Amino acid sequence: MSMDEREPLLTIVGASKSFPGVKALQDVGLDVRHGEVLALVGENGAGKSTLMKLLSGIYTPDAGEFFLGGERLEITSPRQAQELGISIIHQEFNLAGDLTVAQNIFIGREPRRAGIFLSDRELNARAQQLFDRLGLALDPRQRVGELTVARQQMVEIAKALSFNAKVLIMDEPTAALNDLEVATLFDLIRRFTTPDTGVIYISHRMDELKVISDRITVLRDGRYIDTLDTDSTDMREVISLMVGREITGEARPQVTDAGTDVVLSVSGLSTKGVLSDVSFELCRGEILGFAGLMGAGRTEVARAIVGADPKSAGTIELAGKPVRIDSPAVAAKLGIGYLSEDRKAYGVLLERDVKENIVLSSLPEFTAALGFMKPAAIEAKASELVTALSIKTPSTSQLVKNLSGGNQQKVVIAKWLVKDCDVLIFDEPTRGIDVGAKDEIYALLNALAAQGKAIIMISSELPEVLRMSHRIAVMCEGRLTAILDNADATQENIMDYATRFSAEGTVMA
Amino acid sequence: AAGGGDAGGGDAGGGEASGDKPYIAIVSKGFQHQFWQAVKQGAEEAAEEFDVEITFEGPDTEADVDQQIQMLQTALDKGPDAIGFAALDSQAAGPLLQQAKDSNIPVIAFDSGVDSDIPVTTASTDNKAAAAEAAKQMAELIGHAGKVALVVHDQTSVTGVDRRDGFVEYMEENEPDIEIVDTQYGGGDQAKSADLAKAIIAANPDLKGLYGSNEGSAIGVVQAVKELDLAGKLTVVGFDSGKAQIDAINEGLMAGAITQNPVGIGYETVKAAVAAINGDKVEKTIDTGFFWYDKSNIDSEEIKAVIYE
Amino acid sequence: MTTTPTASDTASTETGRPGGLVGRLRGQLQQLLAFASLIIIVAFFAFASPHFFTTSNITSILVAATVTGILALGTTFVIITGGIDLSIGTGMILCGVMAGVFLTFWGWPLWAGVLGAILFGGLIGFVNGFNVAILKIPPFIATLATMLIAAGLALVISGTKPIYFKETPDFQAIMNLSIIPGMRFPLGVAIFILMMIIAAVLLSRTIFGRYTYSIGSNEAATALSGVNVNKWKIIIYTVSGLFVGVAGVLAASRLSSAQPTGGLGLELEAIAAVVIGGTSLSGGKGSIVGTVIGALIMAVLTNGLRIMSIPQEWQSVAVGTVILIAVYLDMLRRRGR
Amino acid sequence: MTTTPTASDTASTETGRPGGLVGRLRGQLQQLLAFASLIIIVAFFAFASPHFFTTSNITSILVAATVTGILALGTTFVIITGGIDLSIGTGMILCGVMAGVFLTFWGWPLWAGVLGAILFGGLIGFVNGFNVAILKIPPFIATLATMLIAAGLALVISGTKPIYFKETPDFQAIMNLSIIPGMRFPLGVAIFILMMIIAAVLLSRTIFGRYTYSIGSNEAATALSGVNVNKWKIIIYTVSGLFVGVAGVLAASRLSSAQPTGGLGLELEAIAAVVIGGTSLSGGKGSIVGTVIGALIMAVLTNGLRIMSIPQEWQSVAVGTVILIAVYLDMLRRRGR
Ligand SMILES: Nc1ncnc2c1ncn2[C@@H]1O[C@H](COP(=O)(O)OP(=O)(O)OP(=O)(O)O)[C@@H](O)[C@H]1O
Ligand SMILES: Nc1ncnc2c1ncn2[C@@H]1O[C@H](COP(=O)(O)OP(=O)(O)OP(=O)(O)O)[C@@H](O)[C@H]1O
Ligand SMILES: [Mg+2]
Ligand SMILES: [Mg+2]
Repeated sequence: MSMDEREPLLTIVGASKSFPGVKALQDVGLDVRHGEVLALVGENGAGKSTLMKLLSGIYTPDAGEFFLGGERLEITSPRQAQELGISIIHQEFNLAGDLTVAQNIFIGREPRRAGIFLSDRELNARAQQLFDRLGLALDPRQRVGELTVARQQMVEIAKALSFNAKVLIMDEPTAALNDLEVATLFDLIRRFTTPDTGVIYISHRMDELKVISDRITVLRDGRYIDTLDTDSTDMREVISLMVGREITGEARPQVTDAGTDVVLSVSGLSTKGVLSDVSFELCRGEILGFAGLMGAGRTEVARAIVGADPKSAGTIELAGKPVRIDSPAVAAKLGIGYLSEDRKAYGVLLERDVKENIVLSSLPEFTAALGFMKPAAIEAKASELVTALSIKTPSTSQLVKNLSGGNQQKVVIAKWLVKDCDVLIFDEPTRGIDVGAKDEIYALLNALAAQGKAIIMISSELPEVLRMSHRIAVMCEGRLTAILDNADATQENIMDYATRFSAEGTVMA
Repeated sequence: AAGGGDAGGGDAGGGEASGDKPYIAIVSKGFQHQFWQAVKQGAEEAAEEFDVEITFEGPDTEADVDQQIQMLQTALDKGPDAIGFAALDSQAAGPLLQQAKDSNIPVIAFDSGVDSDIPVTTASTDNKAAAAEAAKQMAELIGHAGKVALVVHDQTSVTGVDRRDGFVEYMEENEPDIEIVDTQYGGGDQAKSADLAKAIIAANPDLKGLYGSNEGSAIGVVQAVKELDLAGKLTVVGFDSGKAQIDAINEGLMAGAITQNPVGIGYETVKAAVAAINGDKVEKTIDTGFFWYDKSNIDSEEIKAVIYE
Repeated sequence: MTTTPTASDTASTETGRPGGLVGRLRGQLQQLLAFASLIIIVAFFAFASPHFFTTSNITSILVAATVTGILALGTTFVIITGGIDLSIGTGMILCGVMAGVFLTFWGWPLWAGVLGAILFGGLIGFVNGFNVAILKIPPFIATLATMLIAAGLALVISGTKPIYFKETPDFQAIMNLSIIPGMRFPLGVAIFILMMIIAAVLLSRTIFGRYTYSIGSNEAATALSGVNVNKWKIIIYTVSGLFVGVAGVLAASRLSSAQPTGGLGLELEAIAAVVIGGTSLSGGKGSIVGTVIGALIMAVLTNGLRIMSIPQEWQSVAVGTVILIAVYLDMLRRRGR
Repeated sequence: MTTTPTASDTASTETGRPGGLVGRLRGQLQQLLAFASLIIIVAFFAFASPHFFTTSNITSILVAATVTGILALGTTFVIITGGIDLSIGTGMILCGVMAGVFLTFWGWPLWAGVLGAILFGGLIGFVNGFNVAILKIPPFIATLATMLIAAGLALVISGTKPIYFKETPDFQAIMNLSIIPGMRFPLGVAIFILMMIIAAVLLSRTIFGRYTYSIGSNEAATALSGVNVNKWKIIIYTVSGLFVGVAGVLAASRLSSAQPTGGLGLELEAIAAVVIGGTSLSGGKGSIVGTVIGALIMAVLTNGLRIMSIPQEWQSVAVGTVILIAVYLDMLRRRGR
């Protein structure tokens, strides 16, 4: 990509923002050059999202100035930011679930007739044009609430690209995507960047940065640390700037021997319309990875097992005994915990505080006679986990909605670490978690497995699956297409199995 | 025109369920209060006596004109042989009364009357005169001087307005030394009336008398007197009857009350309706009267006949 | 059902926006299913009483449904945004009183008085919208306050007496004029039907309806998409208020008088009609057809039980039970999909 | 205010769970701020009328607040789950009638009759909970139906007549017994205070209260955390019903008779008290202290305006306006943080 000699496209100078108890940003500056993709990295809670929210008019800065093409900006509202040419994909989705894909994309910009009348036909046609142009296989008329997280992410991306923006901000767009989809996204980004536009790209997936970014700006604890040229930089250096220490992430695990006594045995599991005949066994001390493309049905397997969705056929045996699980409460009682991929909808209680979230699934253990809770024990346990997972929060009484995305994710993980389950199903557990913390979570998972717990880990990041799992189950279109031993698995053969039965099974052409 | 057809069907079919008996639909102003239950009782007694079929219904509150109109409409659609009607607002019922007339369904007005010449007769009490009687008794009881207040059940309905105005006008015309300090409305709800009576008493420590304009209001006032330990110090005059009022009078918490003759009203209404159906001549008005009762006459036969528990 | 490729179409039509012909048909089928409860109830009463299924009584039911129905239509918009409006009952009473003031006290010509009363309804709605959108007072409280204020003002302005339309005897024709010769089919019912059409078009075909759904579905996202949510909320409450104004005029016209009391409880009845019609109080979902069906179910029930001369105390037991059953069946059907 | 480092503590205490001593104090401070509206109103009336701030009148206010207040306490739990209960007003009436049936018709001993009536309230709540949790009927509709059914049953069971407690003359003492010698401080008010304490402890210190908040905050996430949401919802509605039972007994005791009518409208008053007290109708947030303050604001307003002999039609205008202002100021304060 060619660099311009012009002034930077976008400049931020001296941005600061505080929240009660938190200095989220202190005197941060950065610039985006014409035609470049600037990666913005930092640990969870470093202030990335906050900076982008200042830029898109959601928060008002305590201090700081913004320049676009040399002109000083006064950003007062999201709408105005959009009009100025700043388009953003937020870390948390902002979609109206009851509206269709096309309606969501064009909210506020509907084609009208006679001022007030709508034409959904025209709306759908325009959306279809957009998808064709971008190469996305989305149905404009589908209700967004029915889409999987990954597809919702694609809707957000399409929406952001549908503005003729000068600056496109993407806050962890790939957190819910797998490699194939990520590749398509990168394609879109490359097509978007012209000598007159620029992209700010936030991600915790270090390997992506090499591929897509031109420069990398690092934040730590709300401060600007450094900006590096991607080409001439070693990722390990970026990571150490981010976390302030060296991290030695291994590519492949030292797979310890998993046990052989079967804890969970699923056979013939089917659900109406999605899953057909899924069978597998899970042993004590084993981590079973689940890989597959978006919409392959991995989440559905987990939800069906814990009784969150109705099963149409199939049996589940727990330690050899058949069990009937028709609600997550029953599953929890039997010692099966499920961490959802959609933390906002199914993970956290946003309006409640950290400790309450952490003990939610194991509250009876913190309850004395007559239903009285033990506040001291709750506080102690919550503090312990906040420290163990280095959750960045001023206190355990902070409302979860005030935590950064990654820290919210850690709270959800903490919830299941407190509860003593024999079988844990983690659906995209490291979604939005920074590299340093990922390592800690991997270590925790390994420790849990070593304690004899059986773990299912659903992940869209193949390196993660390969690194963590003893065995890898691959799904495609609601079927289990293979269960591979770690030693036999490669990214290539997993992708092969993941596309086994599908001619048009992928969302993106 | 269609209404006429329906009425004809009603005649032929003899109204509701049981074959040939004439059917009289009664739409009253209320249904839940004991007063209206007593009217209903009188109507049922007459129905038994004259061997006719009746239905009796009324809106939830006396402020609900629209609900009453709907009930009247439904009653007309059932094609009755006669209608008994106590209008919350005569004017509002005009078109429907006209419809009844067009369909040759005789209308008997009762309670406070219907301001129209369509009803063949009106069986009613003069609420204003009755309230004036209450005022007169009150004046005597408090020695023709001092402050009194009113707890009225409703601000807009005919009974509420008449029972307020009758009382107030009597005092204004005849009792220069009696001051009416407050009038408040409790919807006939006992607890609410008690609470507001307590507020009136709190605001007027030298209050001599309180008047409750219907059963619920009167009992509420008694309750307030009870809760404030003012028995004997405050003169309470009530309206209508019911066990609680009778008890209060016997216990001396209430000086006395006005009662109409609700059972008589119901009875006369049905009786007049039967006469109208048979084509007999009926008087244009039937005065069902009102009575003052207190400790001295509460056990008399005359009063026992017109009060209800 | 879930697996049919057009299940999404059905869902989208549920929100009143048909997606193509197939979706439209499916949507209608679904409404027909909701319609089924109504039909069963009507059939039951028709069987139970010879007086029920007569032209005259059917008209009576429609007349009885008109005022509450129009209130329910207007408030459907508010409910789809996730709000609630408790002021529609007494607000309607106040609009009737204002019609009396304009026509009888001030001697305005008929058309001006009627228009004035309707616009006054809009004003009440505007105040609600302002309180909700700008002052950020929760809709329940904002409209509860308006409910009380409207009830008080209706009494104050009228002098606690009904106002009769002495100067404009034609006023009563608005509701009562018979528009089909030889049949008692009053103009008011025609106006009710007209209001249904207006509401349905507004909700399903205009930008106004789209933002109504969008705000109810995800207010934050709608705002982030650059929609001026506050402005639209005010507009939505104002439009709902205009419906209240129309209902007030019709109610007063029906009684040939502006009654200054009453109206309390009507808001619950209207909201019940909306919810029975499948609109969710948590917002984002709902349809006008549903509301109409809900309003008719309520009106038919009340009328039928009266026609059958069920003792009055049992009537409310029966209404409550039937509502439970109807909504439960509707839930079953939805979950079944 | 905005920048104090422990504002988050305040926020968490707002929901009734003190986070350490500092948080507790701050929480209390904040309630004090909400308390401020109440104080201002009281001060205003005390200034405006010499008869307002007397022991006797304060007792009257508390007596007037008791029944609605207890209803509001119970329904706070339901509202925090994101539900609503419209059946509390007529449900209370029905519980009173049941007390009459047990004590007068069936001649049960006093304690048994009272207990029976309270448990009957629990039964009504259980039915609501079952309909909401298991049959998945929206709370608004489920409890609206119960409201109608309870109103009807109260009339049916009592024979549309008040039931007097002839067999148990002591029954009236439950509400009216004077417990402080030389002062008119009735037992009923003491029971009200006891119910406040029970409700506050339940909500802030027990697993029951915790799940109430969790369900209201995010029902799906709570269910996926292994909490049996349906079971707890039923329990919550049942507990709310027990409060309804207590209120019903007290209301009947006050009048020494079970009145089979009335109660309608009380549910809105109770819900208003809850919402004025800062509990959100969308669930997840709320406190008992808030509800108590809300109930007192309503009772003080009504009493004070009556004491001042404000014409009744203006009273409701004034109440509506004050509610608007009080809630608006509360919003301002919250947003300010
Ligand atoms: N509304 C808020 N109120 C209080 N604190 C907040 C709020 N929003 C963010 N914070 C705090 O500000 C800090 C920066 O948060 P931010 O969301 O910008 O982090 P981030 O870099 O995007 O992290 P992640 O990678 O986890 O998404 C965090 O400590 C967070 O807890
Ligand atoms: N709520 C829903 N309504 C309708 N269809 C759904 C819903 N959730 C999932 N699906 C469909 O079920 C299929 C399986 O989805 P699932 O979420 O289990 O896949 P996944 O492998 O976890 O993929 P992802 O990476 O998207 O999470 C997809 O075809 C999806 O479209
Ligand atoms: Mg972030
Ligand atoms: Mg998934």
